[in-house]
Amino acid sequence: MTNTFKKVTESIKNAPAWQQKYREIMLLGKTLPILPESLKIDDALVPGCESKVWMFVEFDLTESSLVVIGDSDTRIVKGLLALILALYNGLTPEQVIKIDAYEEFEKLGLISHLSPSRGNGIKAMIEKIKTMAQQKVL
Amino acid sequence: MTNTFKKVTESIKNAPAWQQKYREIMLLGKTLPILPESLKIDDALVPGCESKVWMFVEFDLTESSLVVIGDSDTRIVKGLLALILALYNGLTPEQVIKIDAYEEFEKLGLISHLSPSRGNGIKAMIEKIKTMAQQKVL
Amino acid sequence: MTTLMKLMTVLEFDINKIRSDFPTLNQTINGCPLVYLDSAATSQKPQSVINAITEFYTSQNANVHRGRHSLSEQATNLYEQARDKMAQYFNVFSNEIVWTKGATEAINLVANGLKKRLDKSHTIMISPLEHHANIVPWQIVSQQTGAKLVSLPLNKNGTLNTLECCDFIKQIRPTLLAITQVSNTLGNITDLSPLIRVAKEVNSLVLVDGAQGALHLKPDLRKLNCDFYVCSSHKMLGPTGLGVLYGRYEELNALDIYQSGGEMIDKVYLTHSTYRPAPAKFEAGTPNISGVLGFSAALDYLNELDHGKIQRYEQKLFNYAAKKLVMIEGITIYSNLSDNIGTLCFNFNNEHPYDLATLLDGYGVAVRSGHHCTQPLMAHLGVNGTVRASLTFYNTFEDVDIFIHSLKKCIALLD
Amino acid sequence: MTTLMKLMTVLEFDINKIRSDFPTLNQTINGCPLVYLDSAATSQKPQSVINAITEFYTSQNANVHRGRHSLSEQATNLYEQARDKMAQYFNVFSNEIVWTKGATEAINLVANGLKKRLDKSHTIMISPLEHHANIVPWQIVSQQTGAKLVSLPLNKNGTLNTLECCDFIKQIRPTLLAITQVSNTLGNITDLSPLIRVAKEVNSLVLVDGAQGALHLKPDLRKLNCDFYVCSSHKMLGPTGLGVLYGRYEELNALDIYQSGGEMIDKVYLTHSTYRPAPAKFEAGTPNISGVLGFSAALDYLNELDHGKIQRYEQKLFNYAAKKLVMIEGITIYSNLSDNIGTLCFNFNNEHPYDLATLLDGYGVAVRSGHHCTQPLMAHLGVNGTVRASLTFYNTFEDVDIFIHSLKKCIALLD
Ligand SMILES: Cc1ncc(COP(=O)(O)O)c(C=O)c1O
Ligand SMILES: Cc1ncc(COP(=O)(O)O)c(C=O)c1O
Repeated sequence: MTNTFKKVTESIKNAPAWQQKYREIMLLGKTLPILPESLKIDDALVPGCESKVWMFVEFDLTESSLVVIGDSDTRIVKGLLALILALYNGLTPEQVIKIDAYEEFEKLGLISHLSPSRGNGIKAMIEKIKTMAQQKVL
Repeated sequence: MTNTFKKVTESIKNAPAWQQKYREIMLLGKTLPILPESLKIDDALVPGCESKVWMFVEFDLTESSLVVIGDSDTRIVKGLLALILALYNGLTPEQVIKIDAYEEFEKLGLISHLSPSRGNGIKAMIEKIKTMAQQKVL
Repeated sequence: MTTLMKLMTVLEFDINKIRSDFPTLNQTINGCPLVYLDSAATSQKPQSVINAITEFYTSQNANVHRGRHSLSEQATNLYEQARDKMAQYFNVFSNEIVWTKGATEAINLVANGLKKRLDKSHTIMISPLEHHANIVPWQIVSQQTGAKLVSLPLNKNGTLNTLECCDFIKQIRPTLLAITQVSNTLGNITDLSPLIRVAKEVNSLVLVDGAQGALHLKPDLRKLNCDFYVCSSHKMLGPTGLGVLYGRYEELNALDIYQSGGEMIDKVYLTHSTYRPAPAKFEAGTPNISGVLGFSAALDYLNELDHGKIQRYEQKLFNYAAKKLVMIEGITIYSNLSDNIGTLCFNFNNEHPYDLATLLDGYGVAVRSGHHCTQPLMAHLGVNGTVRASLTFYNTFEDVDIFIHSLKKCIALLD
Repeated sequence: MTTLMKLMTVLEFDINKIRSDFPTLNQTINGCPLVYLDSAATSQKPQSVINAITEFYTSQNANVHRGRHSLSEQATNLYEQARDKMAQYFNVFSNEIVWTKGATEAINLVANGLKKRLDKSHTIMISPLEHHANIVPWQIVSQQTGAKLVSLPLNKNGTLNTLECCDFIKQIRPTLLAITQVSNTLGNITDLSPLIRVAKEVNSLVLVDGAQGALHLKPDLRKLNCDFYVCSSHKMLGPTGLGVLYGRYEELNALDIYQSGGEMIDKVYLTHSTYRPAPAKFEAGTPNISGVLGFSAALDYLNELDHGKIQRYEQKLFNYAAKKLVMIEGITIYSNLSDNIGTLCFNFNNEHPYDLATLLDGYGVAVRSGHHCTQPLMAHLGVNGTVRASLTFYNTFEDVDIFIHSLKKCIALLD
């Protein structure tokens, strides 16, 4: 897990009520750059999300660490995406595989709102990243 | 209801246990003449019975009263058929329509064993007779 | 609401009694009392339905139609009695009722059953209001047979203009008109009688999608005069996994068989088989027996209530909710506010409906967001999705108050 | 039975505990304790299954896959977890499991899904042991496509000869072999491994009808190496209205879509649509959610029992019953007395099985009579019907004793 993640989630963790947690998540989403329309292609859509999530998972030039960029048409999912990006970006594939994202979300007090059902696409987003990492490790 | 019916059902009514009732029913079935093979045609089959029941419903030469003949490949249903024949044979269509066969069977203590489900075909047999009578009355 | 209004409602309709019949409604979600506004997706079930299912599995469980033993006979009787009840509810004959897996399967059954009769000289007519279940099967049949698929004209506001539609039907003379009684997304009720009259004049078959109408409108299908009508038990207080196909007997029996297997056959040889008449020939395999028995209890429950009262209560509730929703700045309502079963379809400014629905859930308010399985209607309305709050007679004026109050708080959160 | 035998059985398998889990078994029929010997038609359900259904309708009821609210998310999670459990039970992947209405629908789905690939150069191979559900759909596909329908040779006694069958498959090289793992009428288990090996050598697809095998044999489908496998929840301690289609992923996803409507689509326009990948594309419409959650509890129940113990107990029970039945004069047994899941198919002299079954019911013994949806097998055996008594692990040696005792009394009644 990256330091960025610790930093950006501080305020979520400390939010006393779910309303503030969502507010912080949505604020986090706003910090993500907007994906140019030309990149919002169907191939980049994460399947199984009720909202639209475009995600690109690549490796940096040295092929050693992960670069994830993405966007969503909803505020909440974009915020969750930002969380996921903060969690995984810059990690090596080996590190990616070891992370249990749900555990991290649990620590933030989010799990009751982020069940692994298809709706919010959390599961699909994490799977897309893990699959890429897995392929690299093999 | 015919006198025959009262007579033939006396022993069923008086039978103390279901075993004897069935025995009497099966004995009654044995009194029915066996239908010649040439009459056991598919068109005469009563639909919806688990066992095979062939039944012909006609009117006598004066066109005033019902003549039902039939056969079945099982002993119990053949007995039930005999009961039905005794109940309806010789009646005018107007009389046929008025009879509630289930009530008669109830009086014999048979209903718990003769639910109107499709299996035993009681319902289908009675319906076939009633439909014929109805058409005659109209 | 005023005390007088409340009092009148109580006199009319004992909502407290009703609510006590629906155990699911008495729970908290995220610490708040559940406000269930998603009945258009699936209705809640009265205790009597749950009891009927429990009783079946506890003391009656057996397969139907094939057994000589008491349990099987009992199950068969209850199963067939439920068919009688459904027929009575719709004022049709028992042998015109086919049990299916759901409304979706019922439409597929009819689409498949008509296939052999269709070619490129034929036309199937749908409307842009349809649920995907009443679109995709017809697209596929159209692709397979060459029959044309056309769509009725729809007003900008999501209602069908009766005159325009009647003219269109007269002009096109479709082989089949497949149309929904009520839009699941908008709640809008279409007055089908004039359309069906014209369709019958031009010898068109008519299939009505009653998934949304069957509970709220309790249609008399003889009067409606359609050839086929479909609905789903789970939207009518009954269990999941069960639907109903009504078919005017000659038309029903004339449909090609759909699924094949046990129960629907007469004689089977290794090389060929013969089939039973409808409805049996459309019920292959072991049916959803507990579903049918649970639904039977749901029909009993509905029959005990006065349907007129239900409708009046639902209308009051809807008007109350609509008036409150209209007043919130930034809200666009897509539903027709008259002739509506009780569904409010809306958006707030350009916010994504997903965000609103998610936040509302935080307050225990269950609404639906998305395209509601009506993508063509979404395209027609020029939106990607909406929020949908659907009311049913077990909802209260307090539910509406909480919904509106919570919605305002969610809107504030989005700012 | 000897006290020692009884003791050993108790040590092995706590039948009293098991029986207390199945409420239906603890009742009287016509004044006698129920002896349920009709599990091949449908199994009884443990309390935990009933509880799961009740709990769903009492506090979790919502539609799946489409909702953003808590109830819907919860229902969706439970629904998908059940798929995972089913996949684990069969040792396959979750996305290879499709929920259907029953085994019958699952076979129809595959038959329809292969249709486009078949013409008169192809052959479909079945066996004379098949249930109508695994015959009629293939007849229809054969009629529609021109593909030949052929049947494996069956021994006089109702068993398949492995060598003969393997030779036949090699010779015919069918496009598809559709075959039952266990005969529902006889209980006979066919050793499918050699047949599937040969079928794979000649590039034949293999569908296995596991309606009778899934519970009693708990097959490892990776090992079995079939392409499709179907079964029904209601025969596996679960609710009615639910079946399972397993398909090796590439073969499953290559099947043509079957029913269409909501859930299975990706994009819908008025004129055309695109579909999701398997399993979603085969699950149109609102599924049988309570059925799936109830079945999930049934799988939990089965997983907690030791399957080896179940099988050993069922074998002992079967051997005990067979030995007693053989000894009654005038009884003809059609079942194979080895390699049998626990089903006794028989007749008494020339008596109609209907009469015997009806009389047995008077003693509270529930058996089945008739053709058991296997008319071709009846023809092969030269009978119109039989009595079938089918045992499952919740039956007791006492059940067998009562059955045999009652049967003797019924026979006396017929004299
Ligand atoms: C071997 C076999 N195949 C198929 C079926 C059909 O199963 P269902 O009626 O549950 O669809 C059955 C059950 O009757 C069966 O025993
Ligand atoms: C109008 C309409 N038609 C068809 C359907 C499909 O019903 P089901 O999913 O129960 O098959 C629905 C429900 O989603 C509906 O609202």
